[in-house]
Amino acid sequence: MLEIDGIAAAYGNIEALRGVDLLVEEGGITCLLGPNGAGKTTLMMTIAGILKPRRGTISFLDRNITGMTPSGVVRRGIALVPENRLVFPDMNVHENLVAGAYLRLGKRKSQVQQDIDHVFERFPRLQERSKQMAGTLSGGEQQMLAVARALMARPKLLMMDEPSLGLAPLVVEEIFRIISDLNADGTTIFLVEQNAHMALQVADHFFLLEQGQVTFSGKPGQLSEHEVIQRAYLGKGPQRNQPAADQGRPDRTTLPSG
Amino acid sequence: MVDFIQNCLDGIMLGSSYALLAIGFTLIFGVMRRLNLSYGPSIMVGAFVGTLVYLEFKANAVAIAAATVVGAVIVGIYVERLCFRAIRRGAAVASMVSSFVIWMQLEEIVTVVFPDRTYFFPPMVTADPIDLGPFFFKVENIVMFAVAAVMTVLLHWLLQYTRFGLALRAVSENPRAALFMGINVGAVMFLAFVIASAFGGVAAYLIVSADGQITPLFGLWATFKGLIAMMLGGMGSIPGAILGGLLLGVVEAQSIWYLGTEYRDLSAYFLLFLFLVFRPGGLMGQLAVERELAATRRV
Amino acid sequence: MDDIYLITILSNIGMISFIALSAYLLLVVGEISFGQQAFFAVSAYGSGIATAMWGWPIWLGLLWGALVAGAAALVVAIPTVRLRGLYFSVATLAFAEMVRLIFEIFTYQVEIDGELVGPDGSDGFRDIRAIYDSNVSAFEYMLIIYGLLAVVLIGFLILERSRLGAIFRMIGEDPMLTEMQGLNVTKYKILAVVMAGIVAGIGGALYAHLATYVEPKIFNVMLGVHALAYGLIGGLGTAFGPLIGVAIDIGLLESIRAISGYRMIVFGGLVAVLLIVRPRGLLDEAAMHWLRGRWRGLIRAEN
Amino acid sequence: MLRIEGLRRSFGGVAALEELDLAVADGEVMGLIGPNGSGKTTLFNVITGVHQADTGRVLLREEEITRSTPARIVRQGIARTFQNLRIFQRMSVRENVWVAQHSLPGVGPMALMSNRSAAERARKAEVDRLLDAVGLADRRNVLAGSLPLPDQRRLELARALVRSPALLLLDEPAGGMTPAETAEMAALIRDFAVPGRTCIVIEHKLDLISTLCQRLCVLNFGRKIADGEPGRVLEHPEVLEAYLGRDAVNA
Repeated sequence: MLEIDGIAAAYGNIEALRGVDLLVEEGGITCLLGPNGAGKTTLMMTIAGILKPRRGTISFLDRNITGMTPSGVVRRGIALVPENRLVFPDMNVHENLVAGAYLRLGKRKSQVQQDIDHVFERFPRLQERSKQMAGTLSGGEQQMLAVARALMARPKLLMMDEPSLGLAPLVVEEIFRIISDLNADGTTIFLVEQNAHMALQVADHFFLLEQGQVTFSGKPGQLSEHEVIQRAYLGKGPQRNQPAADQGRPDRTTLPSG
Repeated sequence: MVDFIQNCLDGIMLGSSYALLAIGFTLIFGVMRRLNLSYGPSIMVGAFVGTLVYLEFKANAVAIAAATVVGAVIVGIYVERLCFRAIRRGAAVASMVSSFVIWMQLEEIVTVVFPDRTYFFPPMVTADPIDLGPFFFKVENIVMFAVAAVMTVLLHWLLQYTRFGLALRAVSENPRAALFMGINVGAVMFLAFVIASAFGGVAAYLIVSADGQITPLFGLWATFKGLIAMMLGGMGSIPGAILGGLLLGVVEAQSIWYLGTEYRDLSAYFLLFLFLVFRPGGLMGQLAVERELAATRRV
Repeated sequence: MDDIYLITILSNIGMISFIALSAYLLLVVGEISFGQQAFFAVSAYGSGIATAMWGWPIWLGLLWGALVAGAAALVVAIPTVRLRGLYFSVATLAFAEMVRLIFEIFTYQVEIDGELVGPDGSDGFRDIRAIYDSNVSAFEYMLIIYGLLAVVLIGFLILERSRLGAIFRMIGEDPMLTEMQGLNVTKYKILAVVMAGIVAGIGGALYAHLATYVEPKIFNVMLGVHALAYGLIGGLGTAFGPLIGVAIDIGLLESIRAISGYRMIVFGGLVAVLLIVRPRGLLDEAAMHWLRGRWRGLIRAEN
Repeated sequence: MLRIEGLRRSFGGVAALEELDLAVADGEVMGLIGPNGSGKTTLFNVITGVHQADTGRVLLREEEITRSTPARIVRQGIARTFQNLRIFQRMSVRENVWVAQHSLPGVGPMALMSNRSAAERARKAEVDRLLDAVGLADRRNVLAGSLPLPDQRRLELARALVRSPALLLLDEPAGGMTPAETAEMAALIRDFAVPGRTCIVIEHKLDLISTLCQRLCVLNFGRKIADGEPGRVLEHPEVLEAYLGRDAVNA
């Protein structure tokens, strides 16, 4: 569905992505794990059209979307739940949801109202707070609102950047339940997560991103959870017995492929 | 006491035009987080376009008003392209300085085209003041107040109940998140500029026609009045702009009466200075300022 | 005749350079001031009062003017330094307009030789004749202006190589990081504002005595904006930047007759375009770094 | 050296640090780990005065610094580096280290204006010695903003060391580095930065932690969940849970 081929991106002279190859299959949950500063959010921004890549191509449903404007990307059917949620704090919940359907507001207003009803069915807590300012919601509620708002774009692919960041464990479980439900109802999901345990439970496929490169691609279970955590968060290189010079660029082809 | 109340009423009438100017300022600041100091001069150019239409065609009030608004919008677009769009994101101060030098440019252009500097501007209405008990009202002030009220209601409708208004609010609350919604942030900023300029054009027409004359100095006057009113109310807040405009009007009216005309501007600047030092967020914008301060302190 | 014209232009360039340097110093600490003309004005009035009304000698009048300007700057600095960015700029603007409007109503006159001398509200302040009374020619006065400018400029160049100059640049780039180097940013910013006030004050005192007549409306925001624009044209990497800006504006634009009536149109456009392509001016920090590298290379090659 | 008592700090109702107690002994090198958002950098910010603590105390050598300004805290002997690199981009590499000396005791008003005295020459020599030690001597005249990321981290380290701080706070000194670069950085910190001073290192990379630290402390949701000898801490069930994200109640 989403094919990323050799994407490189940089902030000034600090290179954040050094040739990322990645594939998101339709209908599944694909997960991207990696340590801080590995380039996960940069990749999301590049897909969403906020950041222009220096090299490489991104294609979605077999059409090239590299360098497209953010609104073009949304129009093609990719919605993003951004890191730190970024709800509109001085708008109420209902208005936030309407904003999520912005591109459809011109023509299909009744459809938007229907969608809001659907979203409220899925998130009854949001319906209760429909007139409340988004800035006054709790962290978990804001996260739900961010997800609901992204759904209002009727995305074919939903990208989520660290939806569990800063949330209490019980809330995290609820968020992941929602992710599974959404996927069961047919939304393809591309998830960036720090919570490896939860992510590996729901994912069909996952990638490890280290220093701007994909260093592992496979299904949960192909790598022990322990090793995933060691590599993704505690930065243990994959081939510790190799000479130091090789460790910077692990050979992707020797890793199990998806 | 009657004097005091009469001054307040006069101040509110006067302040309604300041409020219109401040709304234009605050719309631009709200979506861009930048100050457009060229705002006054652009609407001044608009008013001179209106003068030109009057001089050349002896046009009626509606045509002059329309020409003023169109002129203000066209110059506003020029300023947006040169001082805002072209300057990279994050360089708010560069935009401010740029808009300041363009101000001088616009003033000189007007002086070259209209060498006599002061021109007659046809009044909108000619009628005697209306008495109401111990108080009296000038008709043009009542018109000004009424138009300002209608424009404010119109703006409220636009912001709260239209698709564009939603986009505009989204951009001013969080431009990054607005992008993720598929909102074309650049286009929204451009349109906000156009609307602000149109507001300014209306304000310019009302003020200049009430004065009966126009000079290039009107640009400086409008920028300062709009800027002070906006900062008193709180940058980026529309209710703040209205409140700030009215407050400024009342303070000016009172100081003219009790201190003398030469103290009018001085007391306005003094009030602004006090607000900046003790309450930089103004009447309504304190929260936004605190949020921004917190952001700059983040390491 | 031409000589007088040239001397007048050169004297103007010299005087305006002080206020340009003053605005530049604040640009270096990262603040935009639209109000340096206020200190120019305070000193013009202050020194004029000292020489014309109190009968002080001219050098003492100049010193007094600069000190008064510095004191005024201190008064503004204390409440406003904690404001940043747009807020600081608007505060300086408000202060400068307040100063101008106060001079519009400020009257303080004494009778000297049967004539009333001293500031008279919006009619201004006439007969500041100290340099004519002491028979200083226009040419000699120009030399005084440039002598003082040279002293100030040398001061700036020393400052630039010193730790204090580095502190100002640090604040301009990242105040929090500067604080994290153990430096009290507020204290140094107040120092910068006061120094800038004094520099503008020297210019103002020189101006009052050359013109012999000052009126409040000269000190409007246009003067302040010009001062600011000079640094932004010439560059923020060196104190020569604002001087280059002054030379471009007055020296070049004023002397080209074809554009004499349209000077502000050209100047405004020039600055606006420069802000897009070189936001920190022609000689910005990177350019100066490159030049210094070149210079070091040359010296090494010589040896 | 450093003692923290009941420290609490929240941002807009979300607690970043909650009732944190921590003591670091003289000469100790402590690693600090924890998931994203667990409060590590907030702790550094509160220690250095960038953020004020809501409640609780921070003591340096038994002297309270809780309400002090960042500048005063730095002068009392704490230096730090930043997770999101902070350098003066418009200054040269050498100047970036030199600027940290401005507030050293002995740099009086005269030294602020003139750089010709013997003491000043000695201070400049110290800057060059440090640049040499971190391997930036040959690029000392380059604009700091043009350095690649690993070199910018080295530059921050040199800048922190030039004040000879008693307490050194390193925030992800190997963030974004390749394993080879990380190993180099770890060796540099171990051999050059750490000896003779107390140090707290925020780092996710276990290689670096195990090279440097005798002690490891783990934060989660602003609380300390484990503290002790690194090998043992990493086996601690609650630590694994913090990273695994298992709900502690159900475990």
